[in-house]
Amino acid sequence: MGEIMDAQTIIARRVALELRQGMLVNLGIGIPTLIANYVPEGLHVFFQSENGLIGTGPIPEQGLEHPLLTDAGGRPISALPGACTFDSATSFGLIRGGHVDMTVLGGLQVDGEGHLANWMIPGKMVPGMGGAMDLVTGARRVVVAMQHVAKGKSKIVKKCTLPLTSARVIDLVVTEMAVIGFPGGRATLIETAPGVSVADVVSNTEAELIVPAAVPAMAI
Amino acid sequence: MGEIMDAQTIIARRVALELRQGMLVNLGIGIPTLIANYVPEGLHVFFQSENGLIGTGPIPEQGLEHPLLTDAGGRPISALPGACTFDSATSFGLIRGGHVDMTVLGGLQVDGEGHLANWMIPGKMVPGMGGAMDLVTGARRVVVAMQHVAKGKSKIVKKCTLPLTSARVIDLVVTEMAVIGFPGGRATLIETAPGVSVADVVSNTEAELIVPAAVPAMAI
Amino acid sequence: MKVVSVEHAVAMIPDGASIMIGGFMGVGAPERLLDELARQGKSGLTVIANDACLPGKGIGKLVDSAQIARLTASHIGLNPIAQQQMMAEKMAVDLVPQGTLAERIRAGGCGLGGVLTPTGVGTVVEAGKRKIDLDGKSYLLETALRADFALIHSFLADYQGNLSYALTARNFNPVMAMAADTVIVTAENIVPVGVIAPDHVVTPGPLVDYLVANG
Amino acid sequence: MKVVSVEHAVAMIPDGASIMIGGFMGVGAPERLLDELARQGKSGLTVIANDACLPGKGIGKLVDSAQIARLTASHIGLNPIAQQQMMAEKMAVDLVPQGTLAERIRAGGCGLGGVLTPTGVGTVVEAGKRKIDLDGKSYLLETALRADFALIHSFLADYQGNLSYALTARNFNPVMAMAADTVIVTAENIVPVGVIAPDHVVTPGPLVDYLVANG
Repeated sequence: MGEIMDAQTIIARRVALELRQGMLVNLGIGIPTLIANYVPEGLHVFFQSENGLIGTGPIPEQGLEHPLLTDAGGRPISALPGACTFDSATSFGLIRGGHVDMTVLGGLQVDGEGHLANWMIPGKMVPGMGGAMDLVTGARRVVVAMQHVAKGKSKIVKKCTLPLTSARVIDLVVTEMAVIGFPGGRATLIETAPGVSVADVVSNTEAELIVPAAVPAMAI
Repeated sequence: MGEIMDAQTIIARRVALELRQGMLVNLGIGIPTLIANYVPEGLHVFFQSENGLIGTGPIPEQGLEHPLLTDAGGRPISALPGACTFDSATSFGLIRGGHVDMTVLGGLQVDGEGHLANWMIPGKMVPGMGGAMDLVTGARRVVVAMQHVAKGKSKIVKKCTLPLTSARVIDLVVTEMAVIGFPGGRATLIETAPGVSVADVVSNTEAELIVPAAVPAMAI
Repeated sequence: MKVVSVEHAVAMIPDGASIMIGGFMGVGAPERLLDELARQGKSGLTVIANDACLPGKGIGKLVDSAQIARLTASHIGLNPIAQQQMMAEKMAVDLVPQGTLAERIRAGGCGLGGVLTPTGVGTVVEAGKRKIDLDGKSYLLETALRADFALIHSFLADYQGNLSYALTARNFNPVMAMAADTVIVTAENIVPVGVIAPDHVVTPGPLVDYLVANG
Repeated sequence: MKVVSVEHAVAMIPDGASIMIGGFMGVGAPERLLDELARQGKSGLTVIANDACLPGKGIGKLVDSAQIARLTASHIGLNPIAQQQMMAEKMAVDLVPQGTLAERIRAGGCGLGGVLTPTGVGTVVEAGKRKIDLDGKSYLLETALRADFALIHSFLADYQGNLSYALTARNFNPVMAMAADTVIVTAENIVPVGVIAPDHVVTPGPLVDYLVANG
């Protein structure tokens, strides 16, 4: 792992394989943002920025930024032909109403039952949930893109100790080591990253992991 | 009464005197529509049509109608400079949210406590409430413009026998005979029409009517 | 989004389907889809719309041929045939205050369970509904409405399904375009992507499933 | 609508007022009004806004000078001063999911008592709220939010107060423009009546109480 690609690139490339033709996709801040760089050739997807835009394009060339065209982090973006804008109530109507086909978010913890915690560390860091709670509750498909381990501790835990983002079970976690799903609400190993063994994944995962007889490698 | 003006004209002219500078006003179908013809000189008011327009203007000249510019009854209207359009959820957000300063509606019955019934006659005519329930509930000021008597029976009754439009007490009823208000929830004679005596009004009003010592005539 | 013929679009709608239909007294109604619904003789429909329009116009066309089993609307008073069918119990009619109807549809499209509205408190509209008191004021809990199909008419539609509306033809179309499983759109004008400025798009393209080809 | 200077507009706002402020990470924020609020040193404010922006920018300017007693927002993570003030209990912070915040403000402006949202069910956001089950699904009853003032920034404003917004600067401005007793607006461009086409007006003129003159 990491010989050819760094962790973030592995994650972004693998999540990009979840994109399907015509999807409306919301990408969270951080690793998820990178996914826009790896949309498979010939696939058209709509990216939503929850501050009020569908049709987000790449970062504009220097000198072509517009101060009133930014992503949810306040950074300049561009708008593709066919883009459209709307207010925050409409933006979250789209999100909560199931019109967003997939959201990709960062995570602090995902637990063995598929619950996500990603918005606060009590007593330490209380940034707020922003749009995350609505996204996890309302998007048709929720993918978490995060590193497998932080500061020597697995981020895929038995039970979230941090406050949950939603009671809803997420669909997929993609890390630099593995793809994990939650059929029936139980963490299940789906793929391993290139050069990573099943044993590597298991030993770096605090949650109990169902391991099928054959686990394919990520096709990135 | 009726020597100079017909009933509808008296009502419309009197209601028009309730208009104030800058008001947002919604006029119901029927007599209320006529009020737009009597806006006092120099007064600027905004008229809302609940099908999605602020800035309703007069009926367009023949040949200048547009099929996509109509009032709530589906009849061609015009739009004044500065007009704006919106969807039905926004239109009723304006109405329910107290942004409409005054609505003028027709009535089937108004009772002695100031309740209005104007949307159905059970077993006979069930047109539906349209926007009337929202208007009576949400507009800052509710004025009912109707004839005092229909088919020999007073429309200002002790207690509404027809289904109510709202539990909210209306502000004013203007008929071709009188102006009646509801301070403290009790029908009170405020003005009489030109040539109409207090006794005329009382004898044509089924509801108990508080009659002050001096009742001025309408200044129309 | 797929581009389809009007025949194909309507062929997707089964008898008995629930359908939201945009328009206000026929203004902004998807007339071509309504004509085709009548031609294909779809029956037993549940229709959610502002009104029953007039005989021969807008939703009135479906009333004329008795294709509607149940109508949820705010007003049917200008269509005597609808009145007759209701009185004769040939068509069930749920009358809903217009603002409540708009909010219930919006809630359905926005993933809300419902809204609390003061409209209807103390009237027959209360019947069967939860009443909730907040800060000394009473509200009715009005629940979300959704449908199998939404039939929408726009002024401009681009090749990606972005829609804008003209004047008073906007009305219920934008909220309905969010509140149905399948959204079918007709347009006065179909234009290339980019013709509608981003700030002037009212209904984002990803909401539209089928755009009916002109001609 | 009245046209006023920025000094006069802010002078109307008393210490301790509740204020909704448009903008998302400062984009679409009424910077001139925020500068003037800081200059006039208004204190003890209750602010309702999407976020705390960054130090020195947007609402961050009011955080810098500790003018906010209570902040209702969805996110303050990019403003370390806001984090410090919250931790030190110098500024009370109510964190609200962004979609819930938008709906609560919209409800306040639209005369609704509140909405039922699935967002927050099963999380700490539930605390102190009514949970309502409908058709086997749980929702939180989220109540309407209003404020004494709304400070709005638009792209175009005409002489009657009609407003339109540009790109991602729309965000919370339109819902806030409906949800306050007094609405004060700044504009990038003030234009004659008729320049904004009726279909492109987002905030109708009658909602605006004061338009701040440019220059």
